[in-house]
Amino acid sequence: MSNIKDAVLNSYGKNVRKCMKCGKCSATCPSYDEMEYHPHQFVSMVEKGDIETLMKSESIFKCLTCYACVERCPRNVEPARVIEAVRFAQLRKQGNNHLIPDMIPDMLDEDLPQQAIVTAFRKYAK
Amino acid sequence: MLRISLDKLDTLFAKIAEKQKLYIPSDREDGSAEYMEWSEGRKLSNALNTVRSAKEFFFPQTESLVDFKLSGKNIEVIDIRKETEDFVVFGVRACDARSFGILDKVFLSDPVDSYYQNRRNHGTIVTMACTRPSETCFCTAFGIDPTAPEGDAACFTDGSFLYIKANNDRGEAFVSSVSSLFEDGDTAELEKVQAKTKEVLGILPLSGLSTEAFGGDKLNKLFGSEKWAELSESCIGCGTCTFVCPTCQCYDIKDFNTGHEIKRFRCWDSCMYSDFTKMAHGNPRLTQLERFRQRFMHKLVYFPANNNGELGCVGCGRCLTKCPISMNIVKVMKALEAE
Amino acid sequence: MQVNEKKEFEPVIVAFCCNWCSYAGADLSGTNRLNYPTNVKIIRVPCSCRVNPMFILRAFQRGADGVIICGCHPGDCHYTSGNYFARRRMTLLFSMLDFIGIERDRTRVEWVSAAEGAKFAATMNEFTEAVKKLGPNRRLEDLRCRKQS
Amino acid sequence: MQRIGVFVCHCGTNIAATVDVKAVAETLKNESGVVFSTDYQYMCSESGQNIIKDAIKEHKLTGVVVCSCSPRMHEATFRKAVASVGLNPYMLEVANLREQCSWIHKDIATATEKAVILGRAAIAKVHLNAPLTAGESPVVKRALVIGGGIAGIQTALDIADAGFDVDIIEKEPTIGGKMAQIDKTFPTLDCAACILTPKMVEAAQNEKIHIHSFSEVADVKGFVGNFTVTIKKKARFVDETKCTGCGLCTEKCPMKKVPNEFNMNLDNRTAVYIPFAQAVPKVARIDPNYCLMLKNGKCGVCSKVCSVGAIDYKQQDKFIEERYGAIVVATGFNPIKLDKYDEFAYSLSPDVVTSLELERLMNAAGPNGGTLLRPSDKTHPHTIVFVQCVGSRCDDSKGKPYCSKICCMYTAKHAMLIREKYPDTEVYVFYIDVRTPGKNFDEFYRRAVEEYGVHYVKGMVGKVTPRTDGKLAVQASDLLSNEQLHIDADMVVLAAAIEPDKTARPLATMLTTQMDTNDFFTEAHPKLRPVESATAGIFLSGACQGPKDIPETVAQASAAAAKAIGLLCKNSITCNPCVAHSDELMCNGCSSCEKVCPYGAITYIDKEFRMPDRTTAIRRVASVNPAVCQGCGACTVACPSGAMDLNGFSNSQIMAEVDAICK
Amino acid sequence: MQEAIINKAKELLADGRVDRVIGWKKGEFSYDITPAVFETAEEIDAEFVCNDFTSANVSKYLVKETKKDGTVLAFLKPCDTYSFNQLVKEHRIDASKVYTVGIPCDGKLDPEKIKQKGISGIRSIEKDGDMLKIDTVYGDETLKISDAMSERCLSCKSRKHVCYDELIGEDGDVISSNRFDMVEQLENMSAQERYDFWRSQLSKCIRCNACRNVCPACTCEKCVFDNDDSGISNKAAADSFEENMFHVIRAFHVAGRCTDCGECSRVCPQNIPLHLLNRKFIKDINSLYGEYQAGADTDSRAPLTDYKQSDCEASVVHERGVE
Repeated sequence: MSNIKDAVLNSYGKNVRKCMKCGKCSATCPSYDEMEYHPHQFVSMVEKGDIETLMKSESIFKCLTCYACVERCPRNVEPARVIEAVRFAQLRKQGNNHLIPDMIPDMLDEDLPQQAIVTAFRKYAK
Repeated sequence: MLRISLDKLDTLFAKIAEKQKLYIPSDREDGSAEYMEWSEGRKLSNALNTVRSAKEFFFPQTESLVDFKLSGKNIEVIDIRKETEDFVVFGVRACDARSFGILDKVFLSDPVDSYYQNRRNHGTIVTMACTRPSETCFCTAFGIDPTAPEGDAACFTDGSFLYIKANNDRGEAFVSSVSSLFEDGDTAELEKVQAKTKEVLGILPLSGLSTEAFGGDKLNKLFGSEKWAELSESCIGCGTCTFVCPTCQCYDIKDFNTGHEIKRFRCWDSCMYSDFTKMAHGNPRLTQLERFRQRFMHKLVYFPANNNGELGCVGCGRCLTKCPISMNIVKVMKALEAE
Repeated sequence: MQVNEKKEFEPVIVAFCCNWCSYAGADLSGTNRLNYPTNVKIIRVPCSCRVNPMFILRAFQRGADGVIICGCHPGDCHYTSGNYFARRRMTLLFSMLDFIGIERDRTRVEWVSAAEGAKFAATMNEFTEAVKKLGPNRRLEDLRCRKQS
Repeated sequence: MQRIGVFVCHCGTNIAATVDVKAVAETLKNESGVVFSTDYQYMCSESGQNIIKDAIKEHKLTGVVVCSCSPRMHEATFRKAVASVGLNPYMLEVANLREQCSWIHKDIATATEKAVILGRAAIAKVHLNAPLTAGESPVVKRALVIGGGIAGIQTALDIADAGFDVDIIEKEPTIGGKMAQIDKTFPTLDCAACILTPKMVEAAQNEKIHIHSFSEVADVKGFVGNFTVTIKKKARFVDETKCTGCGLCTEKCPMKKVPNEFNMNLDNRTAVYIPFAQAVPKVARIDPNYCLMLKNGKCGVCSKVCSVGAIDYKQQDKFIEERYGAIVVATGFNPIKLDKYDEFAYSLSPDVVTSLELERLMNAAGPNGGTLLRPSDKTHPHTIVFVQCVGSRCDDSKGKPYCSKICCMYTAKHAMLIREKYPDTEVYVFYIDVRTPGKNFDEFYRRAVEEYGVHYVKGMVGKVTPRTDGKLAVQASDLLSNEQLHIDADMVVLAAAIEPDKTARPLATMLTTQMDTNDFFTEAHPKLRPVESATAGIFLSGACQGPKDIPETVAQASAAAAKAIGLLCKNSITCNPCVAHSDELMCNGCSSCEKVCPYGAITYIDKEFRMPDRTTAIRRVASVNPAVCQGCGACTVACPSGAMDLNGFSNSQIMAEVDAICK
Repeated sequence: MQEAIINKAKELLADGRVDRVIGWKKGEFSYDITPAVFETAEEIDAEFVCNDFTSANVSKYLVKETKKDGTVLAFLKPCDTYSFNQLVKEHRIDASKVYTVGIPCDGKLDPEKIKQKGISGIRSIEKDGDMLKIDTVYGDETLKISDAMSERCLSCKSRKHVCYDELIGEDGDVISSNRFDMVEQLENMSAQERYDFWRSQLSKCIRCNACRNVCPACTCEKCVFDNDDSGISNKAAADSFEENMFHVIRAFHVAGRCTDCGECSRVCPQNIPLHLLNRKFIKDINSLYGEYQAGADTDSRAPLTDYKQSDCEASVVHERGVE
């Protein structure tokens, strides 16, 4: 378990212990209501090592990576990067496809650029 | 003349080193040559000269003279002099060979320097004739023939053989001690090499250097010369020239407190240093001009004044290559000569 | 002093202690009767920043086997900044000694406050042990100063 | 050659039990220079001291080594003893045989061996000791206080009370500082003006106190007891000595649209103005940036209406020089600028205010006469959101890394005052932590929650968006209930971090005092000397040293005053003789020593020297002021040529000790 | 290049901007060039030289020259400007009495390196593309220029002039050089290997003081090693610690002030790589306290007269990898 934490902390590259639990990240988050776990929880759960739970949660894909929390975090903890690290940990697990071609027709939107689909495959499929 | 094939040098060195320490010029990893004690595998350098001269074998850079020991409130004086063991310095060039004559005049004239004398009595100097003089050489200006060096015994080479010849009794003894390795041989090839070398000596850039303008009687003319200011202007006052010089013989005597005894030692000093000959009142030569002038006046005027006109330089060219700012006795001589 | 047969190597250790913290800390370890080896001899200096690299080299030249510099903890210097300067100087000096091949364990800087008598004694015990393990200082001593036994 | 006496103390059995004291005395007798050596039961006792004194006289000793307890214990005792018979007290050294030998070792043989070595080291040092005399420097009996806020005023009053003259330099036209702008004070809720203005008046009326308002420090020279300060009296275009403060000019001034800085620019003042009604000195000032006369040369109304002819459009900055014995720094603080905090919409909406602005909005002398109204539409706010730690405890470049300390308490105060006066107003306080250490502080905060019903929410405001309907949409997190809150607020109040005044840094350079990376002045010792700077004679008062509330500021102000009084009481200062000195003949003038001196004791002078070539040349050499130097020795190591050395701990003395130990 | 420099010198002398010129003077051979002061256009025409062998750093002479009356013109190579700046910073040179002209440099040649290739009896040396054509009494020789280049120039740190009143030619850039390679190589050796290396090098020292006397950072009125009262003065060149003490203390005294001009190694008659000691300090300073180049400016605080509360502890030395 600890190596998942290490892997996450390593790809995150900063210090989660700097968090002083002010909640400004969650206060600022536009996807807050979509999330089961909120940005400040991400930070504290990663610190505690409770990463499996986060990896299972849909919350990691709800983050828009808008970086509002990164911009406003007073301690330079930059929660979006924590979330990103957890997301990568999940994506790098073998055999987990979050996007398969069959799902595409339902999701298609006329305005959706072709490039977004390509990017989505790169990010979410193995 | 007695000769030995150059590929048998190791055998010769081994033979010499059987009975006494043998020092030969050998190449260092940085490319320059230095005298080193011979042991199996050490090779004779091809370099024209060593960085430091051979004077160190007789007048070491630092040597202890006497110890004082404090016990309670008494001072005990301990004479630490010991009889030196015999040794051979091989491969000394003609210029350095001449320098011993100059050093002898200083250390062996009354009062005799017993430390120096002790070493002189036990050291055999085996010289080596030059075959490839360099542009910095000017020994011929002092009447030295680098193809026929002085020393106790002299060696010559034609590229395939080493020839040997004794110059005095000590040399005879040395030659006979190793003569079993030598055979008598023809010197025709050697003479050719010597003639070629002499030809080169004639066309070296400094071959025309004249010593006419110098000597014991030139004191008044040279001491006040205006050239000194210009010549000494860029001197940084280091002791490189004096320490690589084969004829510089000034030293300082100092005490070193080791905590349990006092060691009185002497070490090379340099007239270029600001504290040279410092006395109770201070230093007699306050500026670099005076100190600079001292060195060259000593070699070109004061020494000959006291030694029947013999100049205190042997033209080895070490100061020409080693001075950090390339100021040297040749430049000084040329500048003063023009006066 | 009798010469024992096969005497164990007893290193000479010079400790420079700042008057305000470490010297007082050393006093405290005495007051508390905390033992450390007689090998350690303390020189009192006003501040760790008074310790000139020359003194350290001098000690080694004269045959010291280990030199330790003790001062106030960073931030607690009696003169506000002395130990910060000392720290830079000693770091660079020790690094240089290491560079020319001198054993690293012969030199040390330790911050000991006036209240840390126990730390002082522990440090000296540990340091003496470390130096003992290295054996006599042969690389830095001046041969002229070596004692003839 | 010294004539040295060695005195070995038994200290009862403290030393004698583990060290063979007789053998030590006997062995040390053989050391070079030792002419007398003895041992005794208690060297520190009167009879022990007499042994030393008699030996000095009898054997004409020039140096004394006492082998006893730690020099930290009895060095002073023995120095006094040798001085009493005419030997210079600095010709004595103590070898520490008790704390650093007998008490830590058990084996008599090795302990005795070590004791001899320690004795030898002391003897080796005494050989190189030189008589030292402590210098004296006179003290000018006048103090300077830089800054006229509550800290400066309190310090000045205390110093004046002790009977010393004291000058206050205030850069604004009036003293009073930040406290004058505050409405009520926590935790008692009494009115700030009611307790401050009497002190301001007291300061003005005290004949020992001289207020230089609208002035700045231009230059500081000298050292403890003897500072020379150049004061720049900025042109206020009104003759201070003539103006009666009647205020007629301010009524008649046609230029009425000048932002009023005293009210945090929430309303306007005139170009000629008196900052506020209780200003001290109550003297008008003309603002040259707005005055029509000074700008265009057309107006002159104030000059016409002034009955005493105090208006002087031609006034220039004036420089005066004064001498002081002590200087107290009380430069205070300012709230930080919030222009980097876009998320709180501070620059977008006038209804987002800082706490200090709220103070003025609520103050009876403020822009709304004491009624809390929204700055935008002057309506009564029904929902107010307070945000804590704006710029405090930040690890980024926007804010400050430290806790500003006062915000928790003043926010509780604001919340409580609002709930009391306007019970229909909902008040939310978003906090990260609530910090209330202080007498009656936590009770105060609890009252706000329990009795006044202030909503304290653990969490932070992430975003404030001004809406077209005039409301402020506040998006925040409530960490305890783990939800995101959306509040429609009428006003948002930001607890901005506080920072030292901008004038502090250049001042510190002039005073050669140290500052931390946040520009707070550094105290000489964080625990034991909290109101002194490391530079002798410079003291610290109030928030210039670190964030402080009023009671703490006043306490520190009085403490700084006490320290200053302690200095001013003396006619002269005895200097520590163990100070650095520079050998001018060897000094290179490179400035290395100057840079490491924590006290600014080293200055450089140009001096004429005779050169080796018999000419003369001007050389730059270091010169140590012995009154300022504290003797740490940092300079001696910074000096490459060894020109700088320390009395009492010279290079040669320490090396002699090293040699003796390693021998 | 030489012509432009000579013309500049004559021009500045002629219009009275400067009273003296410090530069280099021709020698007996093509390579033995001496720094010199010139006062007239005639002297300059006759003897001034600026070529591949004018390697001496003249900035230290300005300490002496600026004590005299009048203004002196100094021609400074990029590396010399660092020394000059550092001396100004330490108040050793009165900059108002110097007119500095930056001159370009693309590396100087080391005559000793040429001779060590066995080339003797040199009469002249000429550049030919990237080769040297050397005329000797024993015949013509050729040598690659890079083989004759000074060691210090092969790891040149900067071709940028950090200060000048005027510049001849184009200014260059700071070079990210390989100058710490050898230091690193030594750091990666074992302590015993390092000790053996330095003992073999330092035992060659003859205490001629050339390194100290040529060093632009060593401008002490009186050096501690010459001062009997300093406690560490010593003239003896004993084959023991005395050698290490001299060079370690000297390196420490110039630490944070040494601009890495390389003069010490250039002048050492025994070819001891003394610059490695200085570079070790520079490397440590850079890695422990942040990049610092002595002489790059005249107002920054030197690393040894500065500190940060967050500085590493001295134990960092113990924590390093190789033992």
